[in-house]
Amino acid sequence: MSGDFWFDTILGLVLLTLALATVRAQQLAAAVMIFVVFGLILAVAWARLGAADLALAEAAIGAGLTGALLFSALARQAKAESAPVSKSSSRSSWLVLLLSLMLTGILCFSLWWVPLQPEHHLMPLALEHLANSGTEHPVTAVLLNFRAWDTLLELIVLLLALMGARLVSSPMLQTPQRWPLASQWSKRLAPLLILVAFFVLWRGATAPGGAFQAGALLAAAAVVLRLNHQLPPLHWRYGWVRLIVLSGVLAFVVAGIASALLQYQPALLIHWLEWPLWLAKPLILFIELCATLAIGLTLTLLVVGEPEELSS
Amino acid sequence: MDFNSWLPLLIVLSSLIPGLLIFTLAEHRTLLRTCLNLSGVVIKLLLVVWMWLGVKAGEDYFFQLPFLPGGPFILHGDALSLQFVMLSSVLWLATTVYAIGYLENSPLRSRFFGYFSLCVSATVGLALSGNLVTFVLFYELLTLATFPLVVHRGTPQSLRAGRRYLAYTISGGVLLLMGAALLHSVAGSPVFMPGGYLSAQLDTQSMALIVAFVLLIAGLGVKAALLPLHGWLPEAMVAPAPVSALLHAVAVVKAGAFGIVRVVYDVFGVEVMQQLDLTWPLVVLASSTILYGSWRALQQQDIKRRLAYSTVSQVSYVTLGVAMLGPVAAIGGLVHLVHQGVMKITLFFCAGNYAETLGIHKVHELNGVGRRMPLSSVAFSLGALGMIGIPPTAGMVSKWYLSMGALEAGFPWVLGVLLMSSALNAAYFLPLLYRIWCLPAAEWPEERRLSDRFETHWMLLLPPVLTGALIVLMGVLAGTDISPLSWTELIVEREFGYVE
Amino acid sequence: MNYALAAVLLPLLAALLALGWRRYAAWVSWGGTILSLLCAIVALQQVLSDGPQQMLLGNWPTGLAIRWQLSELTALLLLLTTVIHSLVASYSLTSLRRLQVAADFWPLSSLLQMSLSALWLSTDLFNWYVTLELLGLVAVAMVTLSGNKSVAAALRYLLLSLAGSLCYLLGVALLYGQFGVLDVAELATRMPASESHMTTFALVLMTAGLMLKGALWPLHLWLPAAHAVAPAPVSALLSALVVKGPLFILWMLWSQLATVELSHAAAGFFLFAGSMALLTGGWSALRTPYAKVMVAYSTVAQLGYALLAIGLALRSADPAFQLALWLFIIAHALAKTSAFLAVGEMQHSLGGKRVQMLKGASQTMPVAMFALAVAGGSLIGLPPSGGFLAKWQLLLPLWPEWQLWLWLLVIFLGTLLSAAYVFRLVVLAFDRADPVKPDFAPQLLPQWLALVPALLVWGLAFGSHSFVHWLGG
Amino acid sequence: MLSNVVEWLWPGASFGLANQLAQLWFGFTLLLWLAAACYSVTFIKRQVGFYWLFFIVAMSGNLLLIVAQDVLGFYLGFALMSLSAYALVIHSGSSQARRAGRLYLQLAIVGELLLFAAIVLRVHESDGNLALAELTMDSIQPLTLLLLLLGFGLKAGFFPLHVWLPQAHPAAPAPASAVLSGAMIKAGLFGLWVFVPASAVVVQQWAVVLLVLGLCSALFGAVIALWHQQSKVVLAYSSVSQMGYMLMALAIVWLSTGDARVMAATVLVGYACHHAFLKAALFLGAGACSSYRLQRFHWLAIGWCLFTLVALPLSSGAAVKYGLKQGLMAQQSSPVWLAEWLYGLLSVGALTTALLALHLWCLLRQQQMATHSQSMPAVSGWMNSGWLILVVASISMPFAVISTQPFWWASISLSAVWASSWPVLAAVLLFLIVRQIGWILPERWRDPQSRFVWLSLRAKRLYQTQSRAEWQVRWPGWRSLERQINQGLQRAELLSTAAVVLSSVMLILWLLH
Repeated sequence: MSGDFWFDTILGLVLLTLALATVRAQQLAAAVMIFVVFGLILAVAWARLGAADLALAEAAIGAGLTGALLFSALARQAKAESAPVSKSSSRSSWLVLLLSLMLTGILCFSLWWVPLQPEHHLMPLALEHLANSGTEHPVTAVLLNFRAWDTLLELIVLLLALMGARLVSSPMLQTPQRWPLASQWSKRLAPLLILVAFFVLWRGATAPGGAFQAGALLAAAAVVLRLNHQLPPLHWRYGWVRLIVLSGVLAFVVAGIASALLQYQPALLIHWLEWPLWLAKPLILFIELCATLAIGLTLTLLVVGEPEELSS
Repeated sequence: MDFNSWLPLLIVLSSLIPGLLIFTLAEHRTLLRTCLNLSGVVIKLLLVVWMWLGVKAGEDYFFQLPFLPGGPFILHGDALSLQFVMLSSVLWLATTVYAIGYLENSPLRSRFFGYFSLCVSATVGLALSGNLVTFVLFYELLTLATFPLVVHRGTPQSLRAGRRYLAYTISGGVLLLMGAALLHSVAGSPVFMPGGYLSAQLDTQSMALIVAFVLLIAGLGVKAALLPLHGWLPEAMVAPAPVSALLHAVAVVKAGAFGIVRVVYDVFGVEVMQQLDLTWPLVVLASSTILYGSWRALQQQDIKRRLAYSTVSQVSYVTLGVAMLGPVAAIGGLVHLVHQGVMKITLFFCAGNYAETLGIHKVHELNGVGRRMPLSSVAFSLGALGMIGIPPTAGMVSKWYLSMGALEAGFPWVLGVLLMSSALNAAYFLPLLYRIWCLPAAEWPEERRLSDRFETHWMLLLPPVLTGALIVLMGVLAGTDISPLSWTELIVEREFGYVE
Repeated sequence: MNYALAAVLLPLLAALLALGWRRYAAWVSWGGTILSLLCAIVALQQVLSDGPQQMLLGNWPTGLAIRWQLSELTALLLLLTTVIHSLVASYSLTSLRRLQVAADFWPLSSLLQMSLSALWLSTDLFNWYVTLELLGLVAVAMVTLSGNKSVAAALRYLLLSLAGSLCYLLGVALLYGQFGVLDVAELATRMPASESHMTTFALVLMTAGLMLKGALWPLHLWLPAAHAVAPAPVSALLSALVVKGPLFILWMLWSQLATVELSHAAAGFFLFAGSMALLTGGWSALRTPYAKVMVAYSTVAQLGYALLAIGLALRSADPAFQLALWLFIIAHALAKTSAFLAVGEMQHSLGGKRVQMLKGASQTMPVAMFALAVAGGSLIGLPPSGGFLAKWQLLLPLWPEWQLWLWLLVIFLGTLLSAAYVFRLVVLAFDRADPVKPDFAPQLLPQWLALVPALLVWGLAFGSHSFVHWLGG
Repeated sequence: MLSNVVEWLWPGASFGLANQLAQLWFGFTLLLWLAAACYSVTFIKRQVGFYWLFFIVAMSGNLLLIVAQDVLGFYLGFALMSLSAYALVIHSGSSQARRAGRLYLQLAIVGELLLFAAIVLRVHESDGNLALAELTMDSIQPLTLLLLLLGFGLKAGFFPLHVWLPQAHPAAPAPASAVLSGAMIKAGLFGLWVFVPASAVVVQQWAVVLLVLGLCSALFGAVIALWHQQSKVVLAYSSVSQMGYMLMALAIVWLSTGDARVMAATVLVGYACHHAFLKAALFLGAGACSSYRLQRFHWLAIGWCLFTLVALPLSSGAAVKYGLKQGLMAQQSSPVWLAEWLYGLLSVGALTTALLALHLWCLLRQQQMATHSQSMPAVSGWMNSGWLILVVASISMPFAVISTQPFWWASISLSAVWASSWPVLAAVLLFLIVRQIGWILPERWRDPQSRFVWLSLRAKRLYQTQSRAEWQVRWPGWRSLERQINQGLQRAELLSTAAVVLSSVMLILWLLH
């Protein structure tokens, strides 16, 4: 039994304990807090598994952003009215438990059968074409070139999340009182975060990182600033706000159309999202940049957007 | 495509288009609406007469349009379809005049006349249908177009009747659809042909054929008001008189009966029917319907309900005649299709007149009406006598052929059924005539006197008088070339391959 | 293929433009839809003349890239989507001004069209997941268009939709883990050969997720609330289009990836679920006191036909069942669009959500009522509507196989139930004794626009030859 | 002989008078109707339009059935006649008339239906031939014969089928009774004559029975008539009796062959003609008797009619009776002893007929006496002329109708005179004795009520029922159960339950697989 084994075991147990604690927590605030911790530990777990991308993403999104979202949700809640737990809902929770257990059981059972070394057809293929993709990192290549269409659609998903949130008018955000220390702290933190964000973005071309993580960091910075009233309210009716939010998708579409036009040959099929080799890297960078900004702003709006700002 | 192949479509469209136009008219455009209606009627009648002459001379009218895979949309003007087309066109003329008078100054006339025209289009389309698929199509359309007329009054009572009507007819339609699908999957949907088109499948698929037959008859039996499926008809009598008259007495129930004719003769054919031993159940069913309908009619105190049950009974004469599978019986059944239509429409017109003019709905209120409304009452009496089958009315002719056919086809007991039915008919119609003519008049409510008119509005009076005259003419002049009887003989000779 | 691509991208561009350029959102979105409609028509024509085409996005080799396939079927579905969206958009142009959040409707509906179009074209398991997710989110966002009252239903919809997506994703992951490919065609070459508990489980998981998203019995319970609470054009889009996406994927999965024995076993389940959907959905529609809920339950019931068709098609080699499936989808989409638009229009003018508000509607709002009745006719399957055509295609191959008589009975009962609930409304509409007076003068144009899809579906049977030709092989 | 196929009427329509006898039948019927019409001109005072309408319809029906040479035409005429006669029966509108009318109509309809069946069967037997002339050639089934006898018998009104006659005749106005009794009931006989093929074996067998039946009817009618105190009822029963004789004549026609058959047919037609005139005249007389002041010559006419009725020599009655006896003896088909018995009983029949005539004479006289004759109006010219026609026709019949002349001549031979007179003399004697003794019919025996009116009322109640409610399905507690189901179907937890169930189903499916 190596130290690694014990570390992994303890990690797994801690994860399970935290998950259980999140569910069983009496107070919402505590649950949220434990959830944030859970996200952080999970990031460590991903890192242990060798998935640096996922670890980064988990840290940024699972711990940071989700935590912020949940906290803002908490803040928006009026006096916590605990709904009486009805009998039927307890019955249904038993059902849910049963369902989860069953699912887990089946999952374990089938994982047993998963070949440890899956016959990967795509990995060699991807690596083979990596040189033509305009980026060195396979993940980025997949995201922004091989399966760029998925990414484009995911960006739209994010956009949609924002639009959905805009439509549900929620109570006022209860921002805390101006707190000198916090505002000082945020003044220092925000530039740092922005810097890190752009670093992560840049790194994406060669190593784990990319637009989603960068955007999340950017958003974190914006949220912090906004919560400390160091940023003016972001109104949906401002053209630039909308433009930035849309910029990710727009950049994709424009890039796609532009490259299609550049490669246009009347007799042939137009290949959608096929970057010309010489333009691939700048295009990907352009798209990533726009996407980062869009993601950042979108997430910010999701977290701190005020009702009157959001709804038209 | 030359004109001949367009003619069937034109006949259908000649009522459809005015109908659709009428829908769009505002309520107060009475004159325009009347013009549209009447022009549609007249054009249709002219076209039908043209086709009638053509078919008589041996022309063939065939219109085809791709529709379902393997089942095109076919309109085919043959002798049998013309029988029904002619009936509905002529009676549509009468009913249109009647309805214009009947609905004078009542609301929602555009809707009424619109649906009315649609109904006639569906009926005519059904008559002209060249294959089973087209038939099913128009059969369902007829259901749909009739429904708004049944509930036209919009009272709770009529809504209840409408629900019932739908429950029955839609179920029947679905059954018919299933049966048609089964037959289509067995043998496709070729053009109706004398002798049927199923003899090739007789050996291999006899079970399927029997099931299909049961489904088809059950589906058609709803409209034809065969015994367990007749419940909608008496209820539907809450509709305005022209609707009861044309649709329930003529178009809808006849659609079912006509369908049975088609199924028996042109889909299955005599040979297959006999091989599968399908004849006698249908005969028994029709016979029991005849007796049951008459028996129920006896117990009704509402005039229209009594007439409705009488329809239940009388329409089954058609089924009976067709089911017995003999040339003479077929003549009887088919000619009754026309005769019963004319007689029943007369009765309903008159019942409507009584209700409109004097507010009479029940049997016991009829006392002495004959003095107050002699012409209507004469027409009513002629209709009633025709129903009983008293010469020289048209009813006698069909009863004669049915009886002869029953003997010829080897169903002597059917003669007893016919006699029983006639006796029952007499039992429920003659008391009405007795009240109308022989009893002293009751006191009519003051506002019903309508002193400035002779009997009632002339538009209400003319149609029953004309159809009443027709009843006698069709009986007395049954041997002439233009009589329904000789046309039926032509059908039986030409379509069913019988040579007398 | 280029035109199909255009038909996907045009609504996306329109949505983006509409978001940015809010004053003209309606016109931009509408224009995008109309243009994409033209593109879809041309795409269909091309497919019919040149045969099926495919496109590898980014021009990467098969496997690496997402593959789009434009067959007759997908072209037809693409056309259906654009047609319905353009009809709904036209209706919304005339009627949505009275809604507060009209500006948000346009980009959302365009995105809906885009995501569904992308779904039809795709043949990639993961891309399907993304489009499904997109579809679900758009749908939820659109449900919330009617404001606070819709939040509960929308949230429920969102959560269940996410759960469904996760199930599906899990299945995708398992398959990817085992086979390492995501393209359906490639998977189809490997999967049936190496069938294991794993693949079965993955398929089951994906099926569960798709059934949840597609509101297929018994996982349909979120649908009535969500569809009923949304604004009329949204309900129309949701019922007509959104639930069809998962159904499409379901069919692709089972017809292509499963082994024969497995699909036979699953067919039994689908048949059972379809029958239950038909019967319970029809019954609930019949008994519910709310008009839009009734129409929504009718969707549940009608999806039962689709399930039946899937089950039968899996069990039998007869291509007619597949044909029936697609015809059901097309006919139901058109009919349901009309039904929801009409009911919404009447609900708006007459006031009230209950079925009783339709009393006398045939006099006060004749065109809308007519549209509802005509659409109902197609739902029942009255000739010559599209519903009839589909039912006919289902019945024809069913009859010769006598051991399947039970499903015939189910179809019969389902038809009767649908007739019962449709005519329940229609009968009420003819009430003249106690009609509901409209709150304000009904607009005529929206009513006519609601009628258009109903008329389209009634003309469908006359085009059946083409459908059989395109879909039946 | 004129026969004429008319193409444009109903199928097979043809008209004509096939032979001399038919012509004669047509002739006397027409004359009878004309006379009745003349009489009606002033006699009918209320609802004149209706009366004449149905009078004319009935008349045309009656004439049509004689003229028709095809089955349908015959049936048309027959139905027209018998149904429109209903209106004549109930013309007075009294409750008695309506009761009688109801019975009449019920039986007429039944008869009509039976007849219809019979005709259909008959036509079927002869391969769909619609021409009457060709019907008589064929054999006949017993059922058809029975139906024919019942159908026509109900109209002809001989013994067991006579029930409507004594009700309807007194109820109808006099001229209507006249045509009813004079012409219409003969139509039944005519129908039998036309439709039944004489030479068929069945007919030969049945004819003997009919012969006996006819005599029974003859005796029964005359005897029952003595119980009744209303002149028109007595006349009606007399018709029953006389129809019995005619039935015998018909049976004789069937039974005899060759020349004898021609003779018998002549007798039949002659008898019908004779009875038509005299009975119509008597009815007219009876009608006038109750409300008009009669002159002496009226009584003379009545006397002559009674004279003819009892078949005293020189009258047409004597001729036809003689012919009947001759025919009875001439036929060879029935057993000789039966013929002789019947021959003997015919004299008894004559005796009873004579008693009836005397009874009737007394009744008529009483009727006239009972009313204040001076206040009565005089018989009008129209009525007189109608009456006159009939009486003259009755007197002149033996001369005018050539075919019966031989019988007339034979009947005034001495033996024939004696044969026809002694029963009458015996009857007069008997009558005088009864008079002398002073025996009168006990009150409770007078005017026996027919049960058939009561039966007809019962029949009416049977078919005029009240409507009953439609049969309806009622399920107790159905609604609440259904509500529970509906609520259950829409519960929130159902989703998770469904998910569990679904998963289990799939799991099982998967494991089984």
